[in-house]
Amino acid sequence: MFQTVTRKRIEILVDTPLAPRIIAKIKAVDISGWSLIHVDSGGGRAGEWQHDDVTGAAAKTIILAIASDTKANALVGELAPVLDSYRLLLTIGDVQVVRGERF
Amino acid sequence: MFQTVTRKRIEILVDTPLAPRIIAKIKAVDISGWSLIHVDSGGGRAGEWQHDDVTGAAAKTIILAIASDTKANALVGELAPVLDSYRLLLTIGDVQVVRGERF
Amino acid sequence: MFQTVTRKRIEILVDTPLAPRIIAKIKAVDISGWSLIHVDSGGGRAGEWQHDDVTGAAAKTIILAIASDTKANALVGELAPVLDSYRLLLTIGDVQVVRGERF
Amino acid sequence: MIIDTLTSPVILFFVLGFVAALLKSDLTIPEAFAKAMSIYLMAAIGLKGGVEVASSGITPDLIAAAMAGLALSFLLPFIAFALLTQFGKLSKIDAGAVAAHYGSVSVVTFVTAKEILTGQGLGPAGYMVAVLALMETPAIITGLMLARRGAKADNGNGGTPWHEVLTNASVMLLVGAFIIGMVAGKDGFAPVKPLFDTGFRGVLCLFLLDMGLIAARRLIQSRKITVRLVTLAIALPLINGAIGTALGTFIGLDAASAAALGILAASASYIAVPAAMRLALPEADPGIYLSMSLGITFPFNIIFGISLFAALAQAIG
Amino acid sequence: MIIDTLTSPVILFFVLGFVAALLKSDLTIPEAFAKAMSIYLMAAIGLKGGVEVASSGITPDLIAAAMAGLALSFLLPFIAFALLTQFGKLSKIDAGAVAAHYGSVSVVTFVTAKEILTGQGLGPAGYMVAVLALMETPAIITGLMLARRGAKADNGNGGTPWHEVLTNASVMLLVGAFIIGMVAGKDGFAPVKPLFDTGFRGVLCLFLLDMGLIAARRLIQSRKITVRLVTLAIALPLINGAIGTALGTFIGLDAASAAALGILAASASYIAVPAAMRLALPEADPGIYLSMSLGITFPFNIIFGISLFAALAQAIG
Amino acid sequence: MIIDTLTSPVILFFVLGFVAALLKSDLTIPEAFAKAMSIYLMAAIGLKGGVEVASSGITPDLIAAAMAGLALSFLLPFIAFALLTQFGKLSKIDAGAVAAHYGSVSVVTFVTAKEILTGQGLGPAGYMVAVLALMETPAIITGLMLARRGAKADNGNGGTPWHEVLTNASVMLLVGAFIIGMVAGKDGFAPVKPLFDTGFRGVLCLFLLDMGLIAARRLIQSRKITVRLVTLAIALPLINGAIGTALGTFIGLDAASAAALGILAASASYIAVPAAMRLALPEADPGIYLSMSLGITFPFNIIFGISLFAALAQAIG
Ligand SMILES: Nc1ncnc2c1ncn2[C@@H]1O[C@H](COP(=O)(O)O)[C@@H](O)[C@H]1O
Ligand SMILES: Nc1ncnc2c1ncn2[C@@H]1O[C@H](COP(=O)(O)O)[C@@H](O)[C@H]1O
Ligand SMILES: Nc1ncnc2c1ncn2[C@@H]1O[C@H](COP(=O)(O)O)[C@@H](O)[C@H]1O
Ligand code: NA
Ligand code: NA
Ligand code: NA
Repeated sequence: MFQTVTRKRIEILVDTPLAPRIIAKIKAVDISGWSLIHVDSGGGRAGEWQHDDVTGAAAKTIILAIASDTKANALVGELAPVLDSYRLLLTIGDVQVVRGERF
Repeated sequence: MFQTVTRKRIEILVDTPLAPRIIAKIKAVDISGWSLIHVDSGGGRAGEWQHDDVTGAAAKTIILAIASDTKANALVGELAPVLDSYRLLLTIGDVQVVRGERF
Repeated sequence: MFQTVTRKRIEILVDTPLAPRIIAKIKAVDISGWSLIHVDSGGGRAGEWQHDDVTGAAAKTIILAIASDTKANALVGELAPVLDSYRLLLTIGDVQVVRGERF
Repeated sequence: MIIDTLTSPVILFFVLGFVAALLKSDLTIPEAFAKAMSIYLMAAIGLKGGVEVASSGITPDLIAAAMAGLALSFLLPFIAFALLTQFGKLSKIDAGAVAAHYGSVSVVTFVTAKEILTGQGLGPAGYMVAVLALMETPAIITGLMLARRGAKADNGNGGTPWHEVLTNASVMLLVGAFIIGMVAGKDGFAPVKPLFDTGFRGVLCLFLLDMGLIAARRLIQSRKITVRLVTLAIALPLINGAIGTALGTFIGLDAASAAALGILAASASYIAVPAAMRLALPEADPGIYLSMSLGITFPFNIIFGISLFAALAQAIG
Repeated sequence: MIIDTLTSPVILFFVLGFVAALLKSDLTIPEAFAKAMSIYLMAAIGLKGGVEVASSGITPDLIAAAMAGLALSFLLPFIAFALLTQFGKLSKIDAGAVAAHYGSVSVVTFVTAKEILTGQGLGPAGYMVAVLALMETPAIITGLMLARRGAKADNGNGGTPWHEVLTNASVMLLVGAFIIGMVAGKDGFAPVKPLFDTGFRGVLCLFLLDMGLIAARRLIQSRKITVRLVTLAIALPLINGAIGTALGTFIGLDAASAAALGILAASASYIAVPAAMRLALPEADPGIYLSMSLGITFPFNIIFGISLFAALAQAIG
Repeated sequence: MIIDTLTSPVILFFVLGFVAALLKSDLTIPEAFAKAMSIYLMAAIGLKGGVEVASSGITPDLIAAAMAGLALSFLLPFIAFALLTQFGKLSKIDAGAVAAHYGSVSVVTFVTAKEILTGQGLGPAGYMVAVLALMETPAIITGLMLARRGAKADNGNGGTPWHEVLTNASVMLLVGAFIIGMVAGKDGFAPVKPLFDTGFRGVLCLFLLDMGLIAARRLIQSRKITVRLVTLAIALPLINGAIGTALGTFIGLDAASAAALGILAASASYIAVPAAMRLALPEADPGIYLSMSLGITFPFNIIFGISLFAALAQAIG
């Protein structure tokens, strides 16, 4: 009836000003698309923060991208050098998708 | 102490104006609930977009629903005919939930 | 080149006014961080709702936390007594992370 | 008088919102804008009250009205609780939570009443804003006490969330703006008057448009409301409003201020109290208290209650 | 006249937004604020139109203009559809969807035109707001009909989404505020006038700043626009605007109102119609209709169209 | 004078926000509304500056002030950098990032100062808005240069993000609105004056309420601030402000404009520069620069700095 295949669900939490750089890397490894989700607030070892649009530098965004295993690996490779300096939080999970040829 | 069971985490990225139609299908297959998350912007083969509330037609939303395997399958079946025309992005992952009898 | 390890991706849907209590429990089990995502609207057995900031009591938030298996279990233990009275939706999935020693 | 009320743009925008939601229109006001308007309205009402009190001084009337307001907020939940458990068939926990809402007040109902009454030459005294602020929290204490008398072990969540109640946003803003108004006085207020006074009614129109949408949507989407609860959501403002108006007249307030006290008593909170109840009584069902206070009592007061208690205050005054 | 237009802050803010987006500046207007402004503008324009009609009454001119507006909205999509399929090489589905946009109207184009024309002593009649509201939906019906004549089985999504079309937010708000304005009349409007009238032009500046950003970003990001479609996105407002202005003059409207009818005809919807098309014709590509109406026709009308049809109306009037 | 300042509603709302956040109240201003207000304030200040310069013309004073502003923005980071590395014990990267903030300016500090000073009959010249815009970016260049002299390989992220710096939102908006004001002139400004002028002070109140909340929350939540850094966050505005005021007086500006130059020098950026630093120096810790500029220097300037440099300018003027 319909066919599902396994793909990677990549979730990257990043400071909003740096998001365009991550998106450039997503394009570089030829992942077909991405979506940005707004993060309201959070906390970690560097303290707590709330999103405020006044000084956008403290805002954070989640970048969501669905990709094949190979492309996900390529992306991780691209991101490796900046993982620390950008303080990225990067997680990769397995999901089933339909119309998998698109990813 | 507490019991976890495996359920499906369904994530559907859809144009906001079409969300009520997807929700109707979620109800039709008797999934117990859903939650909507706002997507700020994104990009894909059709170009890039930012959410702007002025012409809501370009907005996108993630519909999140937790459901049993059976119901998730039923939902995919319901969505199959519109997957292409609605340009849906549909992913299904496995999650552990407590109080699993609710789903 | 780079090392990934498996961690738990915990997603908790909670009424916004109660979020600080959940965050206190996250801190109590020593999870390293959390992020809050705004939920726009949803529906379940108690009816449908839209977020309105006027009476914030009806707003819902997703709390996202990445943690080790042990800490995730500890959190579920902490949350167990309030799962019902707080009407929490709690899901736990597996994800791969880089720099896993942080979680 | 009710005709005057019903042709005021302020009320008509509320009706427009209500009707649009009943017709299931996709009209929505962005929540950030709605919250911005509520912040503006609270800051403006607080400022203007403070400026008025700065020029009138602390009068015996002010003190009498404040004491009356406190008493009403503490005591009205007892009546509500009795009716909600007996007639309404609610559990003690749900009844206590609902009772707290009816003892407390709705800022928007007060603001709308003040505009409507002032437009009819019946403007309440400036100090009624202070009474409004005083009435927000006492009912929470009574409501929690009533709810817990019969409660089973509360899962360790319990305890009154004193800190959240006392620093809640609407109290901080109202009281803060009131003090700023008192400090700044008439001269200090002048440069900010264009925003906070001239534009006030127009903003109230747009805000009530949103409140109409929210109230009607809550009514439609609720699954928890019985005929008995609908009855109480109309009976309670009538009872509380009559008590408040009578008490205001009795302690010697002018008719306009007595009407305002009646409207405060009649109104039910849907901002500060729901947030407190969600914390202090998570087991109580928010579907019940929000549907009653926001879905029924609020529209009832806006459309009928304001005129009613104004007429009552003039009749017995 | 075009010089007057181009030194008006209203237009200059639009240009600023357009240029900022072309320079890929990170300037953005929060969407909640933009939507709030559009709600404000629609409520204000509706109210003011209603107040004017309340004092002028329902005149033969009003009725003639209303009939002309309805006719234009129903019929203009036929011309558009023919050009879009023949010259534009679009599929029937895409052409029908685009045609509906050009038959319908853009509220902001109308509002901007009204401000610019009024500033030049050429203010259109109050009832043109009613004509604006009437012109929003008929084109949707024609567009869907044209699209479906040649459509394959529509996957069972189809059917005209009547309910959504008739209760869509901008129609509800415009018509609702218009009725409120008629009920309230000049006296009832007075207390809310500071917000809805005095502040109007300033808000329009900030809103057009955002529209400039949105229009240019859509232009840049689009991948669906061919040279032929760009040509049509300029030709269609010229054709439709000329027809509208001529018709307005023919039925005896004053020059200002005839110009307004021309601008309504020239303008293309980017709020109500896209939402309806997404529902009724999900297979149609939103990239095409939004890029044409919002990315090209809207800026063209704001910068050139308004002056053009005003000049035409004066020339033939 | 400081008493006058401290009873102004504008400042009192800032204090209210600060206190509310220290009390951990849940009061928050929706971020979309806050950003909308900051866009409004920048558009208004730019417009008004442009209109003033349109009528005064480009005077030698304007040119002198512009040169002085540019020099300050380029050079002040050197002093800051020396103090931050020596006394503050920061790494070169962090010190360079912080220094850029102190060389650049805070729009809101300037706007607040302009309102307070104007209210005291000491309004700075219109062209100071142009100086404000000129001072935003040069410090970024100096800061980056200082940070990189001692930096290890910068992971390939590096390079000055020229494009982002030059097209950043606040520069675009200030400069754009300034030009619009110049083009429109006094007559063109008249129709939009009700929004951009009359309402200005009231909006500033609500915006400073939010800034009070943000500043205090950042102070509470920060874990990166040492006593030495707190000292510098107070010493730097004192030093820079004194230099700026003296320079302004030296080049012959009137007392009000010299005070304004002092306040610009004393203020630290928390919008344009943090965004640029996050891009150009991702390794620098945003916790440090935001806490210093926003958590300490900003409140210090609002409450003490404005009165201080005004008094200094009058004393040495
Ligand atoms: N691989 C992907 N991962 C995440 N989001 C995607 C992906 N592909 C597409 N999207 C989202 O879906 C939208 C439409 O995609 P497309 O139809 O490819 O233009 C994009 O603008 C993104 O928001
Ligand atoms: N199966 C589900 N999947 C996703 N979200 C859900 C689900 N069930 C409930 N929710 C969310 O939780 C809220 C409360 O659910 P309920 O307690 O069932 O009314 C709903 O309004 C939804 O936002
Ligand atoms: N374990 C985690 N789970 C979810 N979000 C996290 C986690 N750790 C950090 N974050 C997010 O990342 C931000 C920066 O983290 P940190 O660098 O640890 O201060 C936090 O404020 C959170 O928003
Ligand atoms: Na009450
Ligand atoms: Na048209
Ligand atoms: Na400075």
